[in-house]
Amino acid sequence: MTTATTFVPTVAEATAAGFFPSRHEVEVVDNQELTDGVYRLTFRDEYIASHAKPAQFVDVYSNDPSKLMPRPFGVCETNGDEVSLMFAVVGKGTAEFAGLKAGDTIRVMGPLGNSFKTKEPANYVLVAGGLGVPPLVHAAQHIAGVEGAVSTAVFGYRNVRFGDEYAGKYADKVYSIDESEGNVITLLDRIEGELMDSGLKPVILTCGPLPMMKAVAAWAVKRDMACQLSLEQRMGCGYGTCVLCTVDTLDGRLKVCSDGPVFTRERLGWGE
Amino acid sequence: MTTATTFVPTVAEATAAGFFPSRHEVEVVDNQELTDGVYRLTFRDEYIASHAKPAQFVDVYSNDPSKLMPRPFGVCETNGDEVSLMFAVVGKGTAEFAGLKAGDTIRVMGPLGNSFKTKEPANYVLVAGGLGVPPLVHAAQHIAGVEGAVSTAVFGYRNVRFGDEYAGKYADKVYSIDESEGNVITLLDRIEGELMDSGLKPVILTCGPLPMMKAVAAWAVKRDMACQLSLEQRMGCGYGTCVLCTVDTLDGRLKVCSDGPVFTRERLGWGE
Amino acid sequence: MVRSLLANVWDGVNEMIDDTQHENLYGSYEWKHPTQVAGVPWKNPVATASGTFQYAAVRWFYDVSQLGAVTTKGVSPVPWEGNPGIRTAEGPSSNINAVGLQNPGVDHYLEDDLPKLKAINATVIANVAGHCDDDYVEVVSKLNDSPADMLEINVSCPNVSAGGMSVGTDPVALSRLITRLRKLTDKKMIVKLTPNVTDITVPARAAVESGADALSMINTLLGMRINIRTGEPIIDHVTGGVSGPAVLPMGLVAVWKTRSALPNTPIIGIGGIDSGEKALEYLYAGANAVEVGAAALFEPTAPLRVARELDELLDARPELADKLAKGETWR
Amino acid sequence: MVRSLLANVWDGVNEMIDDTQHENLYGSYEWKHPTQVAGVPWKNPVATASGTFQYAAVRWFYDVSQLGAVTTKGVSPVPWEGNPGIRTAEGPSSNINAVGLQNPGVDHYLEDDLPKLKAINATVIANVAGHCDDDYVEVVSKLNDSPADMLEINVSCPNVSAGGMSVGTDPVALSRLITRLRKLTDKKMIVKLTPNVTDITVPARAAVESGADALSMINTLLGMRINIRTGEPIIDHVTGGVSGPAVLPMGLVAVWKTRSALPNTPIIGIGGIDSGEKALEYLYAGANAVEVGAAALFEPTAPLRVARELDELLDARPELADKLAKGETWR
Ligand SMILES: Cc1cc2nc3c(=O)[nH]c(=O)nc-3n(C[C@H](O)[C@H](O)[C@H](O)COP(=O)(O)OP(=O)(O)OC[C@H]3O[C@@H](n4cnc5c(N)ncnc54)[C@H](O)[C@@H]3O)c2cc1C
Ligand SMILES: Cc1cc2nc3c(=O)[nH]c(=O)nc-3n(C[C@H](O)[C@H](O)[C@H](O)COP(=O)(O)OP(=O)(O)OC[C@H]3O[C@@H](n4cnc5c(N)ncnc54)[C@H](O)[C@@H]3O)c2cc1C
Ligand SMILES: Cc1cc2nc3c(=O)[nH]c(=O)nc-3n(C[C@H](O)[C@H](O)[C@H](O)COP(=O)(O)O)c2cc1C
Ligand SMILES: Cc1cc2nc3c(=O)[nH]c(=O)nc-3n(C[C@H](O)[C@H](O)[C@H](O)COP(=O)(O)O)c2cc1C
Ligand code: FES
Ligand code: FES
Repeated sequence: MTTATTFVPTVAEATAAGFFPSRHEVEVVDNQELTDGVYRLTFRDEYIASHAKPAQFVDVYSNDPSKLMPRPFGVCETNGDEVSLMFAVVGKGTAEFAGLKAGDTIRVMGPLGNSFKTKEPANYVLVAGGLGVPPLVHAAQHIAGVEGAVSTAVFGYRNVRFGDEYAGKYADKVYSIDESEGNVITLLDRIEGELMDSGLKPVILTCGPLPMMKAVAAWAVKRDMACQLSLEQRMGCGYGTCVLCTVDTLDGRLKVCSDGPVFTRERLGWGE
Repeated sequence: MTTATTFVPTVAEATAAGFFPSRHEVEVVDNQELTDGVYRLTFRDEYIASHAKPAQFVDVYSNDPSKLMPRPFGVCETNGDEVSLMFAVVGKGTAEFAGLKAGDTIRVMGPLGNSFKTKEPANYVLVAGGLGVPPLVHAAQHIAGVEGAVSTAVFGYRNVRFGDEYAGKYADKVYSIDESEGNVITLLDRIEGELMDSGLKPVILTCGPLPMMKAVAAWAVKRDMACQLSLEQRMGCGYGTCVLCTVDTLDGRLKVCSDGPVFTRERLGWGE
Repeated sequence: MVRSLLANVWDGVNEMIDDTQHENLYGSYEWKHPTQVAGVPWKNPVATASGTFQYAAVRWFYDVSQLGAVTTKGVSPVPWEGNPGIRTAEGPSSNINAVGLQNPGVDHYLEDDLPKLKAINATVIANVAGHCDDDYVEVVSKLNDSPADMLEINVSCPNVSAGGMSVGTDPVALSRLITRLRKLTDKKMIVKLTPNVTDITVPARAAVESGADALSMINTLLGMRINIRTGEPIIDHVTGGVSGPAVLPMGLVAVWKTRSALPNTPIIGIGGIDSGEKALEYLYAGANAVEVGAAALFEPTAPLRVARELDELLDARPELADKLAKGETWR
Repeated sequence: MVRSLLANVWDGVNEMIDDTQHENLYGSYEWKHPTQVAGVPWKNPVATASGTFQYAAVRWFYDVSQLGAVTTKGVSPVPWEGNPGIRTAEGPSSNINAVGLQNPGVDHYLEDDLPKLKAINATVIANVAGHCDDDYVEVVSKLNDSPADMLEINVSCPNVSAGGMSVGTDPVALSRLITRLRKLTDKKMIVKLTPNVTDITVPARAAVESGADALSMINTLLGMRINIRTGEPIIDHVTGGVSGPAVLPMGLVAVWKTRSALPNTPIIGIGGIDSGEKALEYLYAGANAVEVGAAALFEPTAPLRVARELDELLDARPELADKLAKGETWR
């Protein structure tokens, strides 16, 4: 439980003692544009690389002191002491991160939140839309190491299929579709028979735009499949202290950052 | 009246038409620490380099968008298309500028303000204390090109004499003193005979801490010498639009940034 | 005494720049999206904010006549010297100012600033300051016969008629003042409100019911900084007015609440605008137009840049642009 | 319903970190400069601000017992669900929040949060929320028998007893409330004031004259942002409270003015503190202590870092440090 990165002085001792590292600076190893406005950012952080579980996220902080709020991104892949994210430029923070180059530094905190449950042997069906892809690539990477489990990626894109290559490194099967052909439900319907015949219980893990996730939950409910959903919400802190990131569940208004981001369809009451 | 630097898009045309360049980005050519906490920063800006007159200043803007106010610094030296400043680290902005390296960019605007009047043949006595030195180095540089004029630098320092080398390139004589020996008045008293005998009318140009400048004005008044003083005041805009930088003069409350920074001792009513 | 305030701005610059080139600055620009404030047409929805624009200083940077309007520094019946000593400090994403309304007086304004601005065809909003009701009365009477396009009454100055508080914090005093001023002028009268009140819709309503044609908001928020070396306030006047990006959320809420309370009153949104996008937020909050203040301190050309950026952003928002052109608002 | 608010914070983390190591976090630190607020000793002048600190979330980062005090999230008589939808937006150097006081209620607080904090020897300030006077009465009565060290009454919630405005904006309603609460408890009672008023010294005086032992200020400023893609407010509740560095000048002026009006009242300064230097500005403005709010959102360890930085800065300021230790203030 040591880390290769430098932390703000006050947490140095805590980190040495094995406690959770607060916001700290890391080095950018690589940043590449995968397709128009979508980037894959890699930084060095042994702690996050060795602890992150699928659907856990990292808060990334702007280097501009007038933009204080954390920007959360799902961990996409880890490799030794390196952590990769994938993000789309949608505002000021992501526009800044798009300009990061190898050797630059950026402040991060993580891994944060709960994770997809992937301990049991199953056929994990990784259903993602757009920038929901990164946590499901990480799920594929993780599941590749789970005894008796396989994974089937089902990705929907606007147009360019920027995530298939990465999922393909780990998933047993990768299906994808773009808007001109349909959406993830089109794909799920197409491969339903195959999923049922695989001999392993299918468990859906999903992340993407809200309407897509609601449709996926409904699809799962109809087939009585397990379904874990990774949600998004605007955050204040990312670590559970401010109650700014809530989502309505059957258990009340819960925090996406620490009660989530993963919730079961039952807990959300979706698709019934 | 062209410039080698890039301007914000809206002023590009104005600049091309020969108008005054608004805030714009320039490249840092060099930044060296002269002594503990005192730096000499050089950037490339053909417009400023070719127009700046002694005591005119440059507004330097932080690269941190939460620190918006301009930091004014007197031009210290120009060389081709390069402009050098000298500054002391006294707060957040100067701490940031101390970290600038060759190749970095910084936003500036200038040259701003009026200047020392140095057209007439005279022996210009350049009296500076501490960070009042930079504009007087520039005055020496300028006077070196004025027909029939000579200059005598009289610099007072806390300890390290960081400006003598630069003044020595241009001034006909350089005298300096540090706190352990006395102050600029000690020096002025010492060289008074020499100044009177030089055959040229002595004209004092001065910049430094307020008490020093008041003492210099009093010294000049007693000897009926001309005395031009370059003042400091906290600024809002640096170009005359906000009336935040006033000083009390016999003509009323005037703007240091555009009515000054240079005022005659008569106008200030100092030393009478 | 304050005569030279507007004279000798950069005597150095005067030598360098050939004044005849002025009309070339930026050549001409066809504004695509005009607006109207209380029936007065503006070339575009962006004006300068009072106190952050002086023609003599700004003319070197851009053609000020291209702005939607130019709001000039508050003028009083006689010259005011303002506050002594240090007048400004910096806050996070903000400026704090304590000018104390230094200005050369309304007569100087009528002889110098105003004719120069009208000569270049600028749309001019004359901002009016006063320390008592009679001050405002005197200035408004004089401005009524002038070529100023609109008047903006700054009711945020400390005012004896309101017991030393600003008239803008006391709806009764405000009603009395605006009722009196209304009788003195046919010019469109904007009342500029302070955010330093419990509920800005109260003075807003008082102003409109007493005859204001439009409202502008916000003026600065009260603030201060302390020098930790001395333990004393940085500004000699101790407190000052906070402006700049930091006040954006407070300015937006003032416009939003006032728009909800007064659906038909023209509103000029002010506070923290330094980009076309932020100007657009004000228009979506229900403003007819905006003013750019502190941004011009840090970047002289900011008002014109904001106007150009907004003109582009409105291209993609024909419904909003349409409403503005007709003098209507988004909400 | 809101039970799990404090449970399961990072179930992932729980697996990773051995809880027994907790007491090692930062080892021990000898605070050199304590303070007192209304006679209650604090290890140092830095506390957390209510709503930005939850033990279950923060304990992973540092030993919270080392803080001057820990102010907990506002508690109400019963669990509150808070506002639905998007609750936050960003401003320049600020956060805007519209939690709507979601909290699991005073009973949960007494059973869970408070005993855990007292078990590690933290100095605890229990922040109290209410939508009507009876809400406050119920919570304060229950807290009176608890081990909480001080109470902080948040009078900035929208309140039916004050006609839907916050009690903090109406000195009459405020007096009535504080007078009633004073009879219910011997604990030191801090009244936390809102800056969204014309003159903060009016409610300040009302609170003190009705029995408040101390004041804390400022709560958040009203603000909002708009999404320029949709033209609609980002926060579903439309408006929220602005906090973070941007509000520093407004917080300082509130403390300064209140200190001038009430020379002997203990004051806790809040607003925009993210460094020891900024905390020091509040102490020079006349505060006895400070609270750190939004900074902890962006950097979890900010409160302890600020406390350590301040401890160093006070070394060079023995006169100020002396006064604080004795419960006196700079002004
Ligand atoms: C748990 C989680 C995981 C995420 N993973 C990814 C990912 O892997 N790849 C990816 O591209 N995006 C991801 N997002 C969305 C990503 O956080 C936003 O796109 C990003 O914060 C936008 O920042 P900005 O500065 O460009 O936008 P701005 O609009 O300038 O940001 C202003 C503020 O709003 C917040 N914000 C804006 N949009 C969103 C949003 N959709 N969700 C949450 N906060 C938002 C920002 O964080 C910031 O605090 C994730 C969001 C969450 C909650
Ligand atoms: C006309 C003029 C010429 C100057 N020339 C030089 C020079 O050649 N070399 C040099 O070292 N210094 C010079 N100064 C002083 C220099 O501007 C300040 O030291 C500098 O602005 C401090 O910035 P900061 O961010 O480090 O301080 P901070 O305290 O962090 O700055 C906060 C704000 O206060 C302003 N401020 C703080 N101190 C001063 C000051 N003494 N004068 C004016 N504004 C101040 C800053 O500009 C900024 O707006 C000059 C000042 C003026 C007015
Ligand atoms: C230096 C300065 C001087 C000002 N003077 C005036 C004034 O004379 N009259 C007035 O109504 N407002 C004055 N203001 C307020 C601005 O017009 C504007 O309302 C405020 O600064 C908020 O806008 P901003 O954030 O864009 O600066 C002044 C502001 C500044 C920064
Ligand atoms: C997310 C959030 C929640 C808050 N909740 C409360 C609360 O429950 N009770 C309260 O009195 N103040 C609450 N506040 C206000 C803070 O305690 C503090 O007064 C304010 O944020 C200003 O300080 P800052 O600039 O350091 O954040 C909250 C602030 C934030 C950011
Ligand atoms: S973002 Fe702060 S609790 Fe979730
Ligand atoms: S700094 Fe604005 S007028 Fe001098």
